[in-house]
Amino acid sequence: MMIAAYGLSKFFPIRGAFRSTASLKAVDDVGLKIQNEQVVGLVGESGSGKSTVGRCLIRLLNPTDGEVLFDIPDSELAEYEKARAAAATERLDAIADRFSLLRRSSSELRPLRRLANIVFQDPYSSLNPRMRLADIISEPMLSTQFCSRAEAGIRARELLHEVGLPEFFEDRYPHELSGGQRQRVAIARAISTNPKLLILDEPTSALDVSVQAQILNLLRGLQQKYGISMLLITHNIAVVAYLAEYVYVMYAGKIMEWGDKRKVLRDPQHPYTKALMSSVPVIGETMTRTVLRGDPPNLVVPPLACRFHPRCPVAFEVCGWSADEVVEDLEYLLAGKYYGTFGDGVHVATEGDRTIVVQGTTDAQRISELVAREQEEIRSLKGIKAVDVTADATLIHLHEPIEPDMYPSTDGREVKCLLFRTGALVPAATS
Amino acid sequence: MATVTESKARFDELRLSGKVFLSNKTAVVGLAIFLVFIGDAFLVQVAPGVLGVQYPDSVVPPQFTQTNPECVGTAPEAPSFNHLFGTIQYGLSGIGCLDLLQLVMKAIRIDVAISFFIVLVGAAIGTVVGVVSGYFGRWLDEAMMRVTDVFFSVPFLILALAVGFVIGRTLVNMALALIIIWWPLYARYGRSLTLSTKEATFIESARAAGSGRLKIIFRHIMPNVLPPVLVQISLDVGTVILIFSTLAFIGFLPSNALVPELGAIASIGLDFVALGDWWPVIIPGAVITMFSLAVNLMGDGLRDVIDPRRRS
Amino acid sequence: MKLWVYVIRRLVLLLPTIIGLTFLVFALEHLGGNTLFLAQYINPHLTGTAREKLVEELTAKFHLNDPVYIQYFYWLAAVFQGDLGTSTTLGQPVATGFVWFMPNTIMLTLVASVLTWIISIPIGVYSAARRDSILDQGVRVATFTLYSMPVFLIGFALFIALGTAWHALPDQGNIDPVLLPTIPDAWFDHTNAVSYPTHILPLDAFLHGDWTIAWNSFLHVILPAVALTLALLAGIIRILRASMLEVLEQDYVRLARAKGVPERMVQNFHAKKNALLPTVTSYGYLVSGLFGGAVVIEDIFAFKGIGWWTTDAFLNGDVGVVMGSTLVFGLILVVTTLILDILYAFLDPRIRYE
Amino acid sequence: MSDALEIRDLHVRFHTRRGLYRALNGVNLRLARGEVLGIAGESGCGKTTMGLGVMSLLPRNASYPQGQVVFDNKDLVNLPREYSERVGDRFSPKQNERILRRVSKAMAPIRGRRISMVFQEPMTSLNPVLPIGFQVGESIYVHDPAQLARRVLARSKATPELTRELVSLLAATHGDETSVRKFAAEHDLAGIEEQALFVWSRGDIHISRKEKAIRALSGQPMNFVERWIIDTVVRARSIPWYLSRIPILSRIVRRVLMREGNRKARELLTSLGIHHAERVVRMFPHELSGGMRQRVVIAIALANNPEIVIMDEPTSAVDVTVQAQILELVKRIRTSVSASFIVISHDLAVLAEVCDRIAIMYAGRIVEVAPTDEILHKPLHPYTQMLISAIPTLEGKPVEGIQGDVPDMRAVPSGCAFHPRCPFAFEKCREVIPTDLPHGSDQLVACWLYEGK
Repeated sequence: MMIAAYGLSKFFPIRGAFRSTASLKAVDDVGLKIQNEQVVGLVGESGSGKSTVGRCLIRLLNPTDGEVLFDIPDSELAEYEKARAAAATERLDAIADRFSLLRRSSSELRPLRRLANIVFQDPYSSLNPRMRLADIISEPMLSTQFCSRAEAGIRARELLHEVGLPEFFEDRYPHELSGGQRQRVAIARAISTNPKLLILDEPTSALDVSVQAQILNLLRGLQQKYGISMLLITHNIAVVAYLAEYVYVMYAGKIMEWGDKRKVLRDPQHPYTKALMSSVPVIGETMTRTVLRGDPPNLVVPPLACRFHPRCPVAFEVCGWSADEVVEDLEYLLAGKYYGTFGDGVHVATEGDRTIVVQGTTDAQRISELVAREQEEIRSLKGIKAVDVTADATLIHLHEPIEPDMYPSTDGREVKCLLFRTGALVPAATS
Repeated sequence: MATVTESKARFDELRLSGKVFLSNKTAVVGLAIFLVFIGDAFLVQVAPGVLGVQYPDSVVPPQFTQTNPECVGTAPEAPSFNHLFGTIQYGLSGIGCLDLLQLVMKAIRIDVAISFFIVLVGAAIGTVVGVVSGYFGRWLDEAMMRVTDVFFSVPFLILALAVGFVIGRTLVNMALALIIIWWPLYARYGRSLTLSTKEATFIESARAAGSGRLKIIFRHIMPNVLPPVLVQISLDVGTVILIFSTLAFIGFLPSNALVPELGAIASIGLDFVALGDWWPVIIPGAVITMFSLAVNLMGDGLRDVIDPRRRS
Repeated sequence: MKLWVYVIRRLVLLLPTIIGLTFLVFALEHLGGNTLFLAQYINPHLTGTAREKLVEELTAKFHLNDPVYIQYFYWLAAVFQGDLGTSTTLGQPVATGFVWFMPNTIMLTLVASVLTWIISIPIGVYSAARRDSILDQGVRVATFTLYSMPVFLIGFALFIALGTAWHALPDQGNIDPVLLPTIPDAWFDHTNAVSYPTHILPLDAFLHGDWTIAWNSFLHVILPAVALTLALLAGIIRILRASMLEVLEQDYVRLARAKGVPERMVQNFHAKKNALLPTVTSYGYLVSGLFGGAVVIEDIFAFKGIGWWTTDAFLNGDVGVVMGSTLVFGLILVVTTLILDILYAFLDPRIRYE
Repeated sequence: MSDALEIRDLHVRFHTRRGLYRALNGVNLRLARGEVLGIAGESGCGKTTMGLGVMSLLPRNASYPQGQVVFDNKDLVNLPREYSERVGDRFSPKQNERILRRVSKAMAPIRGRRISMVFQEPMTSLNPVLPIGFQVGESIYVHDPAQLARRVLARSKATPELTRELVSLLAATHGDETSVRKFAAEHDLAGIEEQALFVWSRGDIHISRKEKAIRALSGQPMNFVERWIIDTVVRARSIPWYLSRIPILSRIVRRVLMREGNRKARELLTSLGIHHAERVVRMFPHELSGGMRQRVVIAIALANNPEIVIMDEPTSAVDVTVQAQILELVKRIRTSVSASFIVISHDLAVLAEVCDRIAIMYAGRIVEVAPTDEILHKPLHPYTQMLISAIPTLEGKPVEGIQGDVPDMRAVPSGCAFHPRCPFAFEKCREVIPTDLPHGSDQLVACWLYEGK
């Protein structure tokens, strides 16, 4: 196994008045594996934490929590996973001490930097404007003592040739190059120390389609020639479809689904993956799409349980509806569509986490009817478990949310959605 | 073939920089005036005789009791063909009359040299502190920010007075006092430049490549921080000379120190204002203005050169 | 981020600054041993054993034999009680001097600030909106020159032109000396030339209904105020013009034009407020220059504010006054910057920092 | 029926320190009424310049040496073109700025009212210090202040009896527009009809709530000053000079009218599917997500029922799921609004979804125009063919890049600008600029390969 991450989390502190009181949960409990010589895609929208995962994997950022094992034999990894399942701390530590990237000091890390490198999205800011291309490409070789200065110079020229640039470019400065050419230089730098793993962070999103195709083909060629493992981080699903074998789908800091590319893209299981796939405009196809309402959530206070539930078109009872979410929709309905039934003077408020009080009406019957009628459209109403009456108000009780896990599907992929929980409230895969 | 296009590209960049600077007419004028000042300072240092300057380090000849035969009467003379800038009397008793042009020529050397000295030393200290604290961040950065906050919390002229009051009123101490108030400016500026450079992913690339902190600071951050700092230096020389001469004018330099400094000369001229003589104050002031203006205009042109928006 | 969080954070940051400030002043005062500090309490003509005895007494009184950090706390305690030492030139406690002279300085700087803003906003905005027009070029030349002039030259040019040469305006002091004897003792301390109750002569005369004095002393304010305004003006116009030019190239201004908003409204509504915000922040730095300028201007026009008092003290070796005004000017600047920052946060709907 | 807009041989150049940047080199394009025309091309091919050029919003270093933009039988760029023709090579941005100021004045009644534009970056195209309601309402305030005044006046004149009558009329006719208009005209309540119809057309509230809202449109109290201002503006059909130029008075006038502008903004935003519009209009741009901001910008563009809407990369800066929302919105408004659209994008797939016709741009020229289906399935120009084959698909089919880079527009290749990258280029391509060759009934292609076919 090239790299395997378990329970990777990265929280960024938010500055408050005195010290950080809250944190942005950019990556939360992410697991990810890349086999030797394999290309794995990590897809997600902006702000989903996919770039943070890439940076944490090679310790450009120190994760808040989790474990990253690098270049570990499969047998040892199996051992590790067994120990992990059994929570055998000692055995865990024994293996992790040898393969964990997070347990390395920065001096121990330096030789390992030869084996993994990264290519960034913006080719304009990823090359130092005040360095010659030859120096830019040589930097990793010299910093990791991969070879001598003289050899690095020769190899830099070879690498320029390898990525399809003329050798005399070695004396140029980045601003003399076009975006595509810069990205080629960034790739040359990344592969200069013959790494086994390459993190590609949106390698083509700043480029035009015609140039993007050139870069994709270059990457594919290099991968086939040298057998580099790659993690391809991108928001463009078509790019993943072109290069990767496996794909992870990320949303709001969590992995939602992962599996074989063909299966995930052709037949997505998770509601988010489905919506994502249907959002991608495809040439020459007019389709009916699931348009997600709203925007990705605020990760300082993420939604309860499943982070996708507020936008999920099939979210159900236990997906994580909070009292606030239900109140907002209920209020809107009572004051708008059901104004005729309830009139003025109805006031909805939360009472604790799981209870809602509707002041001004004791007509539980009508409210239950309303909930039953609207809950297919307005999913938050699904969270309502029971409607009670007191002397002067109506009490609404909500279901307890259940945190989804990664549930293995029959065809080898895993989906983080309660629909696939065996023995769930609802039969698996309703749609 | 390759090398030809290569050097041509390099040359084009330089030529473009020149073109951007030259297209700013006022900057060119500034440069010309600046060169006149530098030339004067240089000549006074190397060969004062060429300009007819004697005793470049003192306002008056050493034996200043000796009456100057050129002087007629005790009143300062207004600018005339003989004395382009007019004359002033040193001491109201009419002990000696001094040609203001000569005095100004002497003073320019001191003013230009000291303001460059102040800004360069201040910038060197400040930039290093700023880059280091900006790069390492955390408590070091907090501490640096709080320290500079304190220096910023006193109006600089008053801080300079207080420092001078304590360490003594000499020319060198005046420069020291100004360095003390000047470095925090560069610490802030260097810090903010470092922070924005740190944002660029090439720093992250360097870390991914295994480069150490020192290498990142010297190979990646410094080369990107220095050009704007240099422009700032060129602009600040114009500001420092203003504060410097103002301090001297207030009386930072005791009048018996006899330092030929433009502000100090203007304050000698102060004695004649009651008589209705304007030139002893206005001319040294105007010379300071000329220099400051020249430097500001030039700095403006330099800023255009490094501004990518102006280049396109 | 909410506004109050920002304000609290800003206030918290104020503390180390103020502590640092007191520390700086204390260090300056005690840096060169005790002589400097003691000078304010000892008659320079006193010699021999009498002097030694006095030194000993004072050393004990101010705990000068204790370790420096202990001395600092004694000093700080004294400062908190308003004891800033004694002024040898004034023959009064330093704190009293500040009470007397501060109002004049505050008036001068306030008047100059208000004048500056009133004049610079329309000029800066119009000059940027009509980039490269004759007017803009004139403004640029004028501000560039003014910006490059030392404060004393600005002051003196006015002094000579309007005061000495044309006698258009009075140029020395706070009031015509001829009028001094006519001021009743009831609200004027003739020994120290201090008026009551506000210590601002035109205002006090106005309060007491003495129109001659009020008018005359008002005339004395004009030249220093104008000189200070000129010294400050160029900086603000330059910043405002530059940020206005930048704002005028923003996408949202282009969208306003695409909406068909007339150019006049684009400038006054869409661009001006956005351009003023960064100008307000930069004004924090300019305030430092404003106080420095006030020192010089007061000196030139012999206008009795703390600036004039400080330079006088500086030249006459009056340590208590120099150190005291460093501390006091420092505190004023800190508070002014705080107010400006909060004002900025209040004006900008995107309250964000760091 | 004549075209909504015609661009004839439009050239635009930018005078930069690095030389003359030839952004547009003879663009010919017709926009039919009611159609949605897509413009596709790589970055730097002049798409955005064309959009801004039509609006005369180009910066001051842009010159128009040739060409016309004909809208409503008028040439929109004749002033700057005449200037460019007059000075030739001695073009000066400073002089041009004066011309631009005159153009702006001349364009003011057209911009935002008859032709409006949506910009690429929703994050920067809204003013950070003005509330959303102001920014949306303003587009009506500057073009049709009388409309706002009429709305206020109508509410103040309407009696409870009249609004009750209006409710029953709406109920009886199921919200028929003409009868409501007739009713408003009969009772001298011009301005109330659109408010009533808006409430009536809302799908998300109960009928009794609608009735209540319409009944609330009556008897709005006004103080003396407000009444005077509103009356004056309604009578003059615009803001008379003495109300807009006198310093303090103009402020009061703006406040009075913009209060109504805010109300109108609420209606506009609600009709674009924004919930809680009454909350949104009070917010500032930084409080909204990218997708929401783009809706606000679209609302601004549609506020005055323009004849042409130019959308410059409306979805490039937002995520796929939000892009899907915006695309659905655009599809919806193109059926409900009578405007013609020009949609500029680098993403052919986006254009394919919303456009009737697509024009492909390369190096400042249109190289191919055809109905969407033709472009996608029968592309003629080699560039179009290669562009389509470069797009990766979900099936992961092999992609082909185009060799080389976009040409430097300071030194455009001779002849067909695409010839250095074109595998089919022959002698003529290097020397002669291809003309637009018609192909079939509705396809135009600028390529010598199709000469004589």
